[in-house]
Amino acid sequence: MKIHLSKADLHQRLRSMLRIRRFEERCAELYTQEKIRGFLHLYIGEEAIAVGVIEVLTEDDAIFATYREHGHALARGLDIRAVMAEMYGKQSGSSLGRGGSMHIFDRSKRFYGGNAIVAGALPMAVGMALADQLQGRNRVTSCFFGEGAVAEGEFHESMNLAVLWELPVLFVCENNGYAMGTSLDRSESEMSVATKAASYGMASRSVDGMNVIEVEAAAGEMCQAIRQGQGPQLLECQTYRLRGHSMFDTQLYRSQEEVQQWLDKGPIVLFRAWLQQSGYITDDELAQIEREIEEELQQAVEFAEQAPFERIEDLCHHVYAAELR
Amino acid sequence: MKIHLSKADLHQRLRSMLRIRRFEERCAELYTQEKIRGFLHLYIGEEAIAVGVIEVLTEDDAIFATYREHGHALARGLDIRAVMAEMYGKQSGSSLGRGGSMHIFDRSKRFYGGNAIVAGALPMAVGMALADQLQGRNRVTSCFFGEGAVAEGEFHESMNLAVLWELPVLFVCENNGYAMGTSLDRSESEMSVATKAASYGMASRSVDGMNVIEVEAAAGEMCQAIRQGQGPQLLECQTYRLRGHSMFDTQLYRSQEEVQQWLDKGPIVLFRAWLQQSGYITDDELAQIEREIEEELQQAVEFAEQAPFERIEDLCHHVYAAELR
Amino acid sequence: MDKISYREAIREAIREALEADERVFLMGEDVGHYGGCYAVSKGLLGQFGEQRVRDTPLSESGFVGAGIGAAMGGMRPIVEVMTVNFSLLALDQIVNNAATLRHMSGGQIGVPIVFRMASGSGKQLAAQHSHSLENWYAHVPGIKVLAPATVEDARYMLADAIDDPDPVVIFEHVMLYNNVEDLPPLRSDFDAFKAVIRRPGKDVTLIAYGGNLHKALSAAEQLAGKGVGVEVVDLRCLRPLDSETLFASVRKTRRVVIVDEAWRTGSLASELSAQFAEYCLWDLDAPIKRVCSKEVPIPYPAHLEQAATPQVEEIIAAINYVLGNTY
Amino acid sequence: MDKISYREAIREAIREALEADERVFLMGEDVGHYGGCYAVSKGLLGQFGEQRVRDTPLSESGFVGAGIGAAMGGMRPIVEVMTVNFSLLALDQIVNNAATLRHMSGGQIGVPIVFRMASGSGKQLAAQHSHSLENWYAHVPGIKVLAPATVEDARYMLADAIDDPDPVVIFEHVMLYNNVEDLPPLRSDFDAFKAVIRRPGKDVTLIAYGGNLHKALSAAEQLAGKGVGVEVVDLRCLRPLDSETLFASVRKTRRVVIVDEAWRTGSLASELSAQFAEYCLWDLDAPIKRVCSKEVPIPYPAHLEQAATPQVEEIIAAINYVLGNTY
Ligand SMILES: Cc1ncc(C[n+]2csc(CCOP(=O)(O)OP(=O)(O)O)c2C)c(N)n1
Ligand SMILES: Cc1ncc(C[n+]2csc(CCOP(=O)(O)OP(=O)(O)O)c2C)c(N)n1
Ligand SMILES: [Mg+2]
Ligand SMILES: [Mg+2]
Repeated sequence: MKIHLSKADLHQRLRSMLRIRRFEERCAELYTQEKIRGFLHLYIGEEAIAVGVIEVLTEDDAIFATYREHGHALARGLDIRAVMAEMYGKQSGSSLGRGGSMHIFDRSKRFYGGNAIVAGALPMAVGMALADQLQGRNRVTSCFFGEGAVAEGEFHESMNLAVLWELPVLFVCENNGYAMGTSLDRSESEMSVATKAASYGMASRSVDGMNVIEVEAAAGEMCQAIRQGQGPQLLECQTYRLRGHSMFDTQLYRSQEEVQQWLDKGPIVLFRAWLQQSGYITDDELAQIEREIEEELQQAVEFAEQAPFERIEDLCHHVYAAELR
Repeated sequence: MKIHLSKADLHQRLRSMLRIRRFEERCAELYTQEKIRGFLHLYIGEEAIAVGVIEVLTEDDAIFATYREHGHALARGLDIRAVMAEMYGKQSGSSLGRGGSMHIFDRSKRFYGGNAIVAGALPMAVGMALADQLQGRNRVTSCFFGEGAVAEGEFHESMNLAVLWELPVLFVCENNGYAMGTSLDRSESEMSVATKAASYGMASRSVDGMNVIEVEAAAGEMCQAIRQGQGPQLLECQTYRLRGHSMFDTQLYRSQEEVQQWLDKGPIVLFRAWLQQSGYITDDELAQIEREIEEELQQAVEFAEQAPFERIEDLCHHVYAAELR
Repeated sequence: MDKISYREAIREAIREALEADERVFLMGEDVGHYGGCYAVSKGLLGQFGEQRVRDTPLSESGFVGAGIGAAMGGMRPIVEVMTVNFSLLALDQIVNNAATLRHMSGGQIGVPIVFRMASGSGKQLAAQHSHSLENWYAHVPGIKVLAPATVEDARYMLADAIDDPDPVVIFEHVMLYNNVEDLPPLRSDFDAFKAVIRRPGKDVTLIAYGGNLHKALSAAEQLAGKGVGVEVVDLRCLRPLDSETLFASVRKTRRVVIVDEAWRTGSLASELSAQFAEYCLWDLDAPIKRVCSKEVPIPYPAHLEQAATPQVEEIIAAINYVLGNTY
Repeated sequence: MDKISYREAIREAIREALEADERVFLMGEDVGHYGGCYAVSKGLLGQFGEQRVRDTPLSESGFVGAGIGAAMGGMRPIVEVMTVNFSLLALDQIVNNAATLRHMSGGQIGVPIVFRMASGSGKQLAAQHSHSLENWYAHVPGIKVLAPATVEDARYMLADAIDDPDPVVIFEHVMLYNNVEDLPPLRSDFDAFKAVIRRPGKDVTLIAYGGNLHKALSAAEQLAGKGVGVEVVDLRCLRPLDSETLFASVRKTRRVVIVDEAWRTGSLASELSAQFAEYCLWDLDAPIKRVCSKEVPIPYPAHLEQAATPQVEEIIAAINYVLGNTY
């Protein structure tokens, strides 16, 4: 299928992916400088998925993501400064700094995390969609997860509930071939997502997750189907994680050659090249975009640097709505 | 497919099913007399499955069943007196009386219960088969569960592990259409077992669970495939629970008509009628079988009645291998 | 005052909640067509329909998580996890999501949900169906835990739980469902989250909750005959603990016995004891006794099940011990 | 004596077990090709192959249950559940099967299995990755629970656990893996299931385990400077509890402080305190203090994570409190 995008749209898609890429490259540096701590999972190489899918969501739609959610947060339009401050654990962070990299939330954007238990968000996404159904709201709840999550019982239970109750959920499987160091063939006896989806009677599609336009087109059609009451859909996006699983990963489980090959197939390299070749973007325009992103990022870092930490006296706040004496 | 059974074999199958039926009818009486307490789940109507499947297992094969396991225990050849004593909670019971109706075990028969958490035995069956594989023993581990268990995450995880590791497991789904009061259409979005099995790349078959010969033939072929190293197999047996889920069930969820219709389709009615019509059994032979079962049952009840209870002083035994001081 | 059963009291509480608030719905295994495994929700499906009295597949983690998501989406779910024994399959959702989301999100996202679970032993259901895991839940910040022991509490606690903006777990002891008691009208000062003195006494404080309150009361009754004044405190709320009420009673009687059906080691009784040892040590005239279950999975036979769990005689013996009446 | 790290010590213990007994195998998420999420099993796949160092899919309940089945089938599995946080997904298998089968079967069926789990906070992993749920496990009859705090225990406890005919859970605190200490040869009297006095003292008993032992020791060290004799007891075995050793120490010092990284309410520290309040009450010269985590999910920022969990200063303050040295 085709979708029609103006030149401005195309630039926006590229900018959106670049913005995520540069943000995370900076995060990696900040991690080595120990400004960011804990676990840091980079989305580098997978940006086309968050950008393509979230592009077709309305502000009334909801998003559930994993611990690898920086890209989704930025694509969703969360304040980049608040996201960076969250990485720093500062009070100006999107979660007051209490969550950090793995727990970015923004209720005003219907961005529900930032969930660090593999497959743990799927049942919640089902429930969010159930709330919409019961309250007669025509909304889509999107739920992103890795192919590793497919082996979890919660995936199975969630797929069944979603179809059984005909809930408006767009399940997005980000298949980057590895769950930490476990390749898909070592975690799934049957690797075809279509076959898996069929076992729940769920509609599914599998697309090239390195192609932002293809992802967007597929997500658009599936969201439309969901809004028309056709029930939940499963979208598999084939992609690759160009960096380690987290900053600790020594990557014993895959060869440098393999990674190298994928570097040339990254979503940004491909899309930028295509835009240039087809004359949709000039070098000046590109440089301009990079400059603007760099500035924005610089401001975000300064904001995070200057932001205050929460007071230790407030440690036990936000455990209950009304703090218990 | 056909299997060849001598007249003696046919009598034995009928006897085996009748023996289970009469045992449980007696248990139901004993329950009303409060000799048996707790939960009592009757297998009445489903006997052909345990009899047909267990018939093809060797004594080296293992069995994992549910809380609805009296039939499996008897078909496996556990001492009927020990099983009845277990129902009474007596020390002479197969589990010293500590387990009761839901937890019948006999290690010497490789009968591993008697498991009361729905789907809880599936992962253990997978592990038992793994132990056989690692120790180079050519054995089958059979695992019985209801169709309601299919919705549990543990079903999903177990299917995947079994195929992924090519383990010798025969999964037997006893599809009686209801999980307590929840009909299959209210618990599964996709009801075809073949489709479900395919999503794990598992070989599967679906047979009439009311036909002991059909069950035995299918189980026989599948066990052979497993022994030949073809990996795990899933056998669905379509059946019906002629009694309530447990003794507490008021059966609001199904009509009397529905139950009535199934009464005429029960595994014993059908098989006995067929044997009689085709002249494989005479009324005398039938009466003889019933008499022998009645005697055996009478002895089992007397045994259970007379058996002692464990001493209260021994309460904390069997928690650890070596009791802790 | 009309008498009703504990079961009916909970059913009426659910009915009231469903009638009062569109956002409330009941979800769980067999709550609808079967009528509830302990017949609590019998009849509600007919009145409210399949959307609001929702049968779920056997998928504890799935529907518990779905309840959490629905609460995040503006609903007020009452999720029945048949029994606490099966909640082991849903603990990740309850602990890592329901209890944690508000904090992880810096206060943005609340989870106003109620989890109802039958718990405890006494029906000879053996080792996998007789758990008392109250302290597992009481250990977790972010959730609140209630244990109604009376018909009155069964009838009125639910409303407080539903009004609460945070997750509330309600344990219904299986031996209480058939209890029939007078149902008083809702008191203006009713508070589900506070302990209550069920029977005043000056000699010893006897703390119990849920299915064991009645054993405590009968022990107190028997000892009253012997002239011993036992003050029976019904804990009611297992998290947060109403330490004020507990300390006040212990400081008055200077002796305390705690009844808890959970295995003794690591029980909620231990937590209470520890609090007294920290804040009331100088007020104590006797060691603190815990009457709990023995360290054994619950056996099937009646005599062993009884021996494994707290009984009135043991409670009386413990009280005599702390009173120095050793026979 | 050569120095090795806690991580290496566990690796050597696993290697030794794999070499010594055909029936032993290691199974878990990323134990093989990745080398273990905390690099504990790095290199073992190369030596023993995929059958005995088995990577599993993300299926905690599935592979934990499979480990239990394999143990029933004659193997001696070491199952690594990456972290205790994820064990929430496998609790049904551990509690309802591993811990219960021997009893339910009347003693016929044992489950000789070892579960290894990283636990605790300190790495800024936030609310879903920093749990200390030791008391949940210590509460359950049928399992044993170990918490190696030293390189020596990391090296030698595993063998005792594997030899044990019952399920043993081993908690490896995440902050210990990089600790480097002298590794003494195996003592003839080594017993994984007993508490050990790590430092004798006459004034106060300080009990700790796992990742907090070292905080306890440095608190003791600092107080030694002030002439305070702190007896540091390393609990080591969280179930069954070595009450004899604990009571002996408390009866000697008459004062006790317990350090436990778990949330205070319902913690193992509470259990120990309750035992003292029951069996050593007359031996106590001061209230029992528990130094535990605050009642909050663990926050990400360093300063809040530190504030939420036990620190040396707090331990010293608690000791001063029970000594009556209030400043
Ligand atoms: C239930 C659970 N088990 C294990 C982990 C540790 N862990 C974090 S991410 C991860 C791999 C997940 O792989 P996948 O789902 O493919 O997502 P990806 O990281 O590739 O994006 C693992 C094992 C976890 N967070 N939760
Ligand atoms: C995990 C779990 N959830 C709920 C229950 C309560 N329960 C016992 S049997 C049952 C129905 C199971 O149905 P099915 O698997 O079809 O087996 P059947 O009883 O029909 O033989 C339920 C809900 C349980 N024992 N375990
Ligand atoms: Mg992946
Ligand atoms: Mg069924």
